[in-house]
Order: sequence, then structure tokens, then C-alpha cells
Amino acid sequence: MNSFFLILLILLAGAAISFALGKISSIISGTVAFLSIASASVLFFTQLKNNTYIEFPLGEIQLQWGIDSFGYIFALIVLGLGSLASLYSISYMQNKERTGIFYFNFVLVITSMVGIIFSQDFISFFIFWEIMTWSSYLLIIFNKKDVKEIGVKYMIFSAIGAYSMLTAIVMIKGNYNTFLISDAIQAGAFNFTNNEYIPILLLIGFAVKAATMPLHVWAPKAYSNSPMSFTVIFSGAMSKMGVLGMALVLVRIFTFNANNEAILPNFSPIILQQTLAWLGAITAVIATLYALMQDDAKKLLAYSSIAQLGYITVGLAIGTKLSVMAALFLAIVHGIFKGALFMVAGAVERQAGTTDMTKVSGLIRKMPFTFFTALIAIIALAGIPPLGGFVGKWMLYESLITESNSYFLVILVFFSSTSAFLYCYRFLFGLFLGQEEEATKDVKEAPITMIIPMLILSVLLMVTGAYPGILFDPIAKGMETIGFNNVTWDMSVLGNIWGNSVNMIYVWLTIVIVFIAAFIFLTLKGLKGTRYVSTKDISTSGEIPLEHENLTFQINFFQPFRRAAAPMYKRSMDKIWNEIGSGLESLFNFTRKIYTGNGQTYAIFVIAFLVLMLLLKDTLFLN
Amino acid sequence: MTITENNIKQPIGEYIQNWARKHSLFVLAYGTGCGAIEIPPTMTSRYDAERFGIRGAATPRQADVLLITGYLATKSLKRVIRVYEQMQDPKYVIAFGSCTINGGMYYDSYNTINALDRYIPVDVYINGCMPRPEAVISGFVELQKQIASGNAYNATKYKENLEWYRENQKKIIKNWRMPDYNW
Amino acid sequence: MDNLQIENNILETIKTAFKVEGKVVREKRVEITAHKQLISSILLFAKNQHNYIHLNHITCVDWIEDGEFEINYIIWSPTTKNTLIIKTRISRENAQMENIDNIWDQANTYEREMREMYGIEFPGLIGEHEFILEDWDEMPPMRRDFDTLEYATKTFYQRPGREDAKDVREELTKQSGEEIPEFAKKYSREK
Amino acid sequence: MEDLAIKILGAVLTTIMAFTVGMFYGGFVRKLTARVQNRRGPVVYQNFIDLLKLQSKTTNIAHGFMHHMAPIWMIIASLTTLMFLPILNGNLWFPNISFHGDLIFLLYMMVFGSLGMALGAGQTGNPNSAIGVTRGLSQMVGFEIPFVMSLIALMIQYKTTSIQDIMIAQNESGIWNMFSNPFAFLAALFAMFGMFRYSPFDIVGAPAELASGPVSEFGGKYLGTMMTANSIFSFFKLTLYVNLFMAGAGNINDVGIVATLIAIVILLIKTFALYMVPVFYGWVSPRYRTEQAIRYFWAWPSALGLIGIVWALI
Repeated sequence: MNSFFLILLILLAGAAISFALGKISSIISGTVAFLSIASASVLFFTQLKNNTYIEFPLGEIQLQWGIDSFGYIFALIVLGLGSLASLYSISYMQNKERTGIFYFNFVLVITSMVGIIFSQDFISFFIFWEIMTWSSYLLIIFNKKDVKEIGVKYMIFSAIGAYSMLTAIVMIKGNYNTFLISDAIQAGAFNFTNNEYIPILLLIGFAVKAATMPLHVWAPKAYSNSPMSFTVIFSGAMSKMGVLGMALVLVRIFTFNANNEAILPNFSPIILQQTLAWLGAITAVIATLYALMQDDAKKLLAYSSIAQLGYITVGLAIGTKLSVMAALFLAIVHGIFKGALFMVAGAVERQAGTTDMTKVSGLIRKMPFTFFTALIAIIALAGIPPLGGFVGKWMLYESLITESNSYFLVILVFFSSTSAFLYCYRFLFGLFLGQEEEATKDVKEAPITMIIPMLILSVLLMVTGAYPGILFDPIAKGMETIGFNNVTWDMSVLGNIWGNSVNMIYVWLTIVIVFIAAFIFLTLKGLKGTRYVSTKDISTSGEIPLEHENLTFQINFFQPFRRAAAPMYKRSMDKIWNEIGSGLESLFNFTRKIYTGNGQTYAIFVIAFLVLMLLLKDTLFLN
Repeated sequence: MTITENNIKQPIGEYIQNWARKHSLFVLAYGTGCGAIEIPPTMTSRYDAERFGIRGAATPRQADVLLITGYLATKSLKRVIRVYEQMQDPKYVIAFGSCTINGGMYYDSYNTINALDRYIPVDVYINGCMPRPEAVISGFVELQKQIASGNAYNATKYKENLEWYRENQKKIIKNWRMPDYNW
Repeated sequence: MDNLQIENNILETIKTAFKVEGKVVREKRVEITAHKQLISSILLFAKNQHNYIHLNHITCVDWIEDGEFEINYIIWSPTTKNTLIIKTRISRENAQMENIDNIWDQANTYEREMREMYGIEFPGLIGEHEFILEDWDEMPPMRRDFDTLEYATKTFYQRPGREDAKDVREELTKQSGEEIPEFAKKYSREK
Repeated sequence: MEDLAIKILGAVLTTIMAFTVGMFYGGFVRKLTARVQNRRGPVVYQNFIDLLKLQSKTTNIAHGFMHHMAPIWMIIASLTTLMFLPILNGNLWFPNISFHGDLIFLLYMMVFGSLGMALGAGQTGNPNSAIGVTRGLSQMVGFEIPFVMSLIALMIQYKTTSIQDIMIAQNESGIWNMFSNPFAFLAALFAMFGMFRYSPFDIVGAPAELASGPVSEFGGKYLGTMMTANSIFSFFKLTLYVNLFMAGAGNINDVGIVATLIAIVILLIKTFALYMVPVFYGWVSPRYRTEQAIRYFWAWPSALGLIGIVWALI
């Protein structure tokens, strides 16, 4: 049997079996889910060769599945993170109700994402896309918390995305008479000179999943309210599906239109490029500003995900070799570190009962491995050398400064990433540092099946920091597939087009040497006289904090910053959408009055619609 | 290898360390008594204690010298003990003003202690009510002499005779809620 | 006595309202002595009718020879800038006084202090018993029958060499030609 | 092999020089501050005595692993940034590994120490430390903006992100960047006030109010190591500024020992002159609150930075 079908079949069977076993035992069900995803991954990475395609008919339509180097990048994220997350969820979902449904949807999400990567035609792409949306919807409302607000918001925005995507697909079919993605690209469907609507509609569809402003409002609560083991996938991999689509479309727009900008004076791709880049940067800034005001670690991470996706959008929108490489690198690395961080949040939630940073503190002594993962992932998230996060950030900045003339964009991105230090610190401090809370006195380290995926991810972050080349390799191949020529890379040297470079090996060497020397010196010096004391033994003007008194500073953490940045906090996209929502409601109230019950009126509507379609025929359909 | 100065023999490493300790005194001023008002002139332009290497420290972790300025109420004694124990060795105590010596004008008060050295070891007493900044500086110079001669080992004495000190302390602080130390 | 008109007026109104003793001490200061059961009514009356909205102080004096505590409520009016002192006496035995922190919130602080320092009970007073003193298990220290020297000698280590620390009251009485009253001799430190 | 030996020797020499110079500068500042306040002040080598004293403390307190690590992180940040910084202009003696890093890398590496220190301070459980850290990090967001703006201006101006190239370009044109792009220089200078945390931006470690803030639980060897790291780091920052805006030190063609010594002297003069700016500014300034400090950096310095970028574009 063909490996494509086999992989999907294994995953679907895994979904079905784990659903059936969910009633019996959550551990068995989780193990089945893990095994199916893991075996599918093994199958994928061993059996499938790049650039293999199969075609089969579905009725009259010719469908095509296949895997190219570009999809391979995302398959790395989806399957790698998927396996680890399913391993993680065995313990995480233990002792929870309705685990069957959870694992069913969980595996289904993975299946649909693998399907999206396989799809080389719009029909299967759209079908898998919708499966992904629906199964993730069921996971978002899994905790049955604020279903109305979160679920409805997610559904509305997903629907906006889906309909715009569907419209674009219909228009492609109408204009070029094909459903195959490669044919559409060959025909120039994403080309601005031919039709501006198709790429923009597709972009809207993808931007919803990539949580780009102004379509991001569903994300914070959806990320923070789903079970953490799913959020690992949700934020780490599923958002990357939006990135995949955006990269696919954007790169084509810019490469195809590079030479004939003058044809469209009104709406040149440069404007789209700049608009998208600025939207990405503003997303990053605003999400960062909100992230650092959160008291709940999960929400903080959710906002931070949006901010990171903002950087990726910037990279994709700039569209040069280095920036797209940076964006794809960031996409993978973001999958790794955000996956690790959500796993950390989940571990804390499972062990300590809550991730509210005002209620939990000082877990470092209880959960050292979890803290280690959090530390590594946070360093990567903050973009501090020498981990993978820095590599992506560096390339993004260099591409912005050297290759595009958007210097003010750099400042915006830089502002966002500097402010990110604040919430990075807040996350580590809030959960792990400070004095121990009495309520969390008996907290234990998370079980080993949760620790292992976390540690694997942290090791990956270190490796990608020292040898980013192992990720550059698939990325470069993927980029060549979607239309870049000659993508060069080095194993551990980062370079820009001005010829300046950073050698990560030297960075690592220096840091490791200094670290070892300083650590030995500081540890051995006065070893006998050094004593480790509890966090209650602090100098608070001679006052002694009692057992139940927790002096950790947690409330209004960044108040001075908030005061300084007060004008930026005044507006919220959420409010704007709410206003639009109430506006729409009154509009619908008005439209209700159209239904008069008179047949004549309806006839007029039908005629009016036909007339409208005829008028717009030329714009929507080319031939 | 030893070095001899003022008829005192010290190993050279010790000598250098003591020299550094002597010339770099970080002072934690416990300023609850009226003597606290004498500290600003001591530290600022007029008397300039910094030329002796004396400077203020904000927390007991960084401090070398605990300067107790004036009377100690029983309530503040608890804090002083706590602060003293939080300081890192080698540490010194300078008690300042008559009240720390014999209670001064508060000798018959129901809530001020009379003899500080019963509770924590005192290296240098500066008498007077209040001692002027010159006296304070002379106290510091006396302490520097002690440090240089290697005789300022009162902190060790405190650890050795901890039981005796604890007994005295607990007589005042009946509800003993101090953490136990593992030195 | 035109300049004391306001003071006299206030005194008169309170006198007629409550049938209490009182006098104008000097300009802007009126003193009233009342039974302890009248205190809260007088305070309320003064607060509402004469705008004595500010509670300056509540003080306590130990009249050990009469076997009584004297409690003074000192209140002040911002309109007339007058101080009104309301005095009352309560027995030292099982000393108890009405709690007035529903009239002025800040009375709570003074009352807690009096409870701790004199042992006067205020029924319904909110707050822990330990207020200023820590770990105190002796007689309330501000009572005059509490001998601080004895306590200090017993508790703290008196350092020898304080020979000049003698009771100077005798010398002072000699200088001024007065005599130490009988009751006070009991507390003399030179027995 | 010989190459490696020379490299290691160069690294050690650079470290020693940075440490000594940084410590002496600290001592000079204390002495000068004292003279300004009409005092005699401590000896100029007082910082060395303090360091020796702190290292000869016999007992030390650590509140946990991150507390223990904090000084190490700071040392890592100081030394790594120093190693990636060309100390003398094109000189063969102290290039270290500056060819393997660039400005953006240094910009991010500079944060490493602050974050490590913040984590250590957080682990102590002292609320003052955490408050100090939030102030410090917020303030950092403030001054990084004008700083990065001026750096971008320089990068645009010379079409390079390498410090070495910027130095060479300045030497070739003969005009220092502080004159060729005064706006960028001013923006960076204002950012420097925040970086050195002298008044009016010293609220992070306000001694009376926050009990010296983040370092309030650090004593003995930990405080001593931090002091060392800070000294090295301040030398690094000064040299970075001199490299970027004052054409570095020394001539590119001279590699002899005498020329190197002269270059070092020039470097010392330039760095000291630059160091005096925040110190002088601090003497006459009261203290800003954190939000005032942030607004300060986001107002005029950022505006100057923007003008600097536009200036570089023109």
C-alpha cells in the first residue's frame, strides 16, 4: 500500500482505537495515540522520499498528494512535536474525564495537519483544513470553560478564514480551471497582475490560523483554555499551518511580481508586503505588551505565541532569502520552545493545580527539570545567545536592516523583542522563583513521561543554537522548492548579505569555557563556608516571614512599565471587534426586516443578486 | 611565611586579608536609637568616613560592621539578633552611645535592654550621649586596629558560646520564632 | 468676658443637655467632667451639634491613690478651632470603658494602647491584644504600681557602676520646700 | 598551536586589562565624587580592597542554584561580549574573536548578564530584589530603544554590522561618528546614562528604599564576582562606544609594541572622557522614578535616534 495512505490510515486508526479505549483507561488510550503518531512519524521519515507524488481521482476531480521539501519543514514540526506532545499527554491527561474524545481529536488534528502537508490540490487541502479546524474546536472547548466566548470566537474567525479560502479556491477553479496547487502557481494564480483577490483571500484564510493582527483575537483564550498538551500542538504546530500557507502564497507573489510592479499602480505587492510586515510587527508589539500584563502563565504564553507569530509574519512579508529563512527557522524553533513552554505550564498545572502566577511560586526546588526546560526555552524565546531563538532573531534583524529598507520596522520589532524580556522573566520568576507558597509545599516533580519530551526539546534548542545548519538544510531545500535560487547556508555560521557573520561555535566555546571556569571558581571557593538557606531567610529589616507569609512580589508586576506605556494600552483589538459585532447585530436586526413574507419582494432580491453577479463578473472571474 | 607588624605575627595570607578587611568596612547602621542622627555627618563631607574605606551597606548580607546607634528596645533587639546572624563572617559590632553600654538614661525602663554584650558580642563600644562623629570615627579606627591585629574574632566567640547568648536572648524574647542556623 | 463667648456657649449647652460639671479653662479650651455612661452621648452631641469632628487624643491617667483611672477625650472643632476635653473616671478594679470606635475609627488605636498599657477593657474592641509590646506577660506597664526598676533589674542585666543613679525627688522637694505625699513614698526608690 | 597560545594569551591579557581599568575607573569615580562633595574620599584603589575583602569573607549565603549561578551568568556576559569586541583598532594584539560576531549579536549578548542576574535575584525570595529587577528590566526596555536606533543609524551609514568595519571606515574618512552623525551619538549617549545606572537612573538599586535592590541578598564571593563582572562590563561598554563613535584607538597599520601601548593609552583617554559624561550628569541629577526614566528615554533620545537614522539615510 502507498505510504501516504498508510500513514493517514495508521493515524486514523490510532484516533479510532484511542477513542474506543478512552472509556477503559486513559493511559492505554494515550499510549495508543502516542504509538500511532510515533509510528506514523517513523514511517514518514523513513519511507517517504521528497518530491514523490501520487494522483487519484475523486469523482471527476483529479486529486494529488505528495511531499516536497517545503512540506517537509512543516512535517518536521508537526510530527516531531506531535509525537512528543502525545507522549507528554499520557501523564497529563491521566485521571481526567473524556480522555477518549481528547485523544480522538488530538490524533485527528495531527492527521489533518499531515494531510495538509500532503495535499497538493486545493480540495484535499481545504477538507483537511476544515477537519483541523473542527477537531481543534472540540479540543478548545474540552475544558468546558467559557465555551460561549472562546469557542464562538474561534469558530467565527475560522469561518471567516475558511470562507475566504473557499472563495479563493472557487475563483482559481473559475479562472484557471484547476484544483492543483502547482498548476495554479504555474498559471500565475497568486500573481498580482492577474488577480489581486485570490492571494489576498488566501492570505486572510491563513492569517487567521497564524493569528496575525487583526485576526488574532481568538488566539489568547483559545490557547490558554485548551488542555496544555494540546496547546503544545495548537501553538507550536497548528499555527505553523497558517505560516505554511502564507509562505506558499507570499513567496509566489513577490517572486512573480518582482519585475512588473509598474503594471498595477493602485495596489502593488510592495504595499501588500509593507502592510503585512507592519501588521506582523504591530501584532508582535501589542501581543508583547499584553503578555507582560498577564498573571496567568498560560495566557502569558498564549500572547507570547501571537507575538512570535508576528515576527514570522514580518519575515515572510519581507520576502528576501534571509528573511524567509529567518521566518521558517523561527517557525521551527518557535514550535520547539513554545512547545516546551506549554509543556512546562502543563506540568505546573498538573502538579501544583494552577498556573496563576500570583498563587504559585518558588517551584524551582520542587520541579528542577521542569525549571531547566523553562529556563532553556525562555532563553531561546528571548532570543538571547547561544540558543536557537537567537539564530532566528539575528537573521530576522539582519535581513530587515540589510535587505529591506524598513528601518522603522526594525525598531518596532526590536521594541517588541526587548519588551519580551519582561514577560520572559515574569514567567520564570512567577512560577519557579521567589518564596515557596505554603499551598504548594508538597508538589512533586512531574512524571517521567512528561519530563522526557521537555528535556528532548531543550536539548534540541541547544543543538539548534550551536549547529543551526541542521535546520538550515531542510529549510534551504524547502525554499528552493518554492522558488528561491541558490539558498546557501553554513553549519554554524550566520551571515548577512553585507558579509558580516556570527560564528555560533565560537559563541558556544566562549560561553562554555567561561562558564566552566567561573562555576568551578565560585563553587570551590569557600565551599565549606557556603551554606544554602531557604528562601524565607532573607534580609527584610530583621523581620522574620512566617510559614504562611509569602513575600514574593507578584501583583502588578510591571506597573512602572505599564505606567510608562499607558497610551499603548488604551486600545484593544478585542474591543474593536466587539464594537463591530454589536454593529453587525443591529445590521442583522435590520436585515431581518427584509423578510417581509411577500413573494414579490423575494423575487426582487433574486433579480438584484443576479444583476449584481453580472456586474461583478469581470472582476471575480477572469475568463 | 609570616609577617610581623606591631609585634603581632601573622601568616602573610592572613595579613593581606586582614589588611583588606580593615580598609573596607561596609557598615549596616541599625538606626533606631537617637544616635542615628550622628551617622549622616559622619558619612558626609564634614567628617567623611569614606576615606577610611567605610561605606554604607543596605543589607546584612553585604555588611561587615553592624553599627547599633543608641538604645535598643526589646522589640528591636529581636531584629538586631536576626540581622547580626544574617551577616557573613567575619563580622563586627560597634555599639554606639551610653544606652548600649548600661542602658543610659533608660536604665530603668521596662522595654530597653541595658547591656548589649549579653545578647550579641560587641567589638567596640563608643560611649557618650551622643558620641560625636569624631568619637564614631575613633571607634572605627579602634576596630581597624583590632582587625589588623587579627583579634576581632568575636563572631567566632558568638558561635562557640551560642548557648549562653541564646539563654540571654530568650529571656527577653519569650516567643522565640527565629529560624535555626546550620553553621 | 466677651472673648470667651463661644467657649461659654458650648459649655452651657452641654451643661444643660447633660447636667454635667465643667469649666472654661482658657481661651479655646473647655473642660467637662462627666460620668462614664454619659461619655458617648456627649461625644456624639459635640460631634453632631458643635462640629467637634476631630478626635485629637484619648489619654489615660492613673490616679492610684483614688483607685481610679481618668480617661480624657480630647476633641477639636475646625469651625471654632476649639478644644473640648471630656474627662471621666473609672475604677481601677476591673477597669472597663465604653468603646467609642463607632464614633471615630481612630479611637481604636488609642483604646488598644490603653488596653495594653493600663489593662482597661473595652468591650467589642476589634484587634489583637498584643499591640505595641511583644511577649508581655507582666502587669500592664503603665500602671503606677508596676515597678519598672525592679522589672528592669530582674530582666535586664544592670551593669555595675551606676551609683549616681539615685532618686532625685527628695532633693527636689527639699529645694522647693514641698513634701512628698504619703502615698508617693510607697513608690520611692530609696527605701 | 602557536596561534592558539597567542589567542589565549590575548584573551587573558584583554580580561586583565578590562578588569583593572574597570576597577580603577570605579575608584576614580568614587574619588572624584568625593572631591565634588568637598570630601577627601577613598583611595583610588579602594575598589580592589573592597573586592579582596569580599572574596576573603569566610561564610557565604546562597538561596539556591540560580542564586549561585547569577554571578556566573554576569561573568559569562561580560567576558563573552569582551571577547567579541575588537579592543584596539585593527591591532594584532587584542583582536580575540571579534571577527566571529557582530553588533546585533553583542546587543543581545549584553542582555544575558542582566537576565541571569535577574533570575538569581528572583530566586532569593527577597521582594526588594524582585521589585528592583522589574524596575531594572523596565528601564532596560527604555534605554535599549534609543541605543538600537543609533546602532541602526551606524549600520545604515556604513553598510555593515561589524564593529571592526565601522572603526576602519571612521579612520579612513578621518571623521568620528560622533561628528558625522551627531544625532545617533547623542541618542546612544543618553542610552548610556541608563546603561551605567548612575543618577538619575539609579532607582534600580536604591539603597535606602529597596535595600540595594537586586543585589540585596548577595554578599561575599557572590557580590565580589558581580563586582568583577560589572567592572569588566563597564570597560566593554566604554570601549564599544569608543569603537563606534570615536574611531576606536590606535592606527590600523601599527602593530609594534610601542604603537600598541600608545593605542592603549589613547583608548584609556577616550574611554575615561566618555565615562565622565554619565558621571558628571549623575552628580547634578536627582533620581527619576522608573516610568519617568522610561518616558525620558522614549522622548528626546528616541527622537534623536530617529533623526540619526534619517540623517544616515540622507
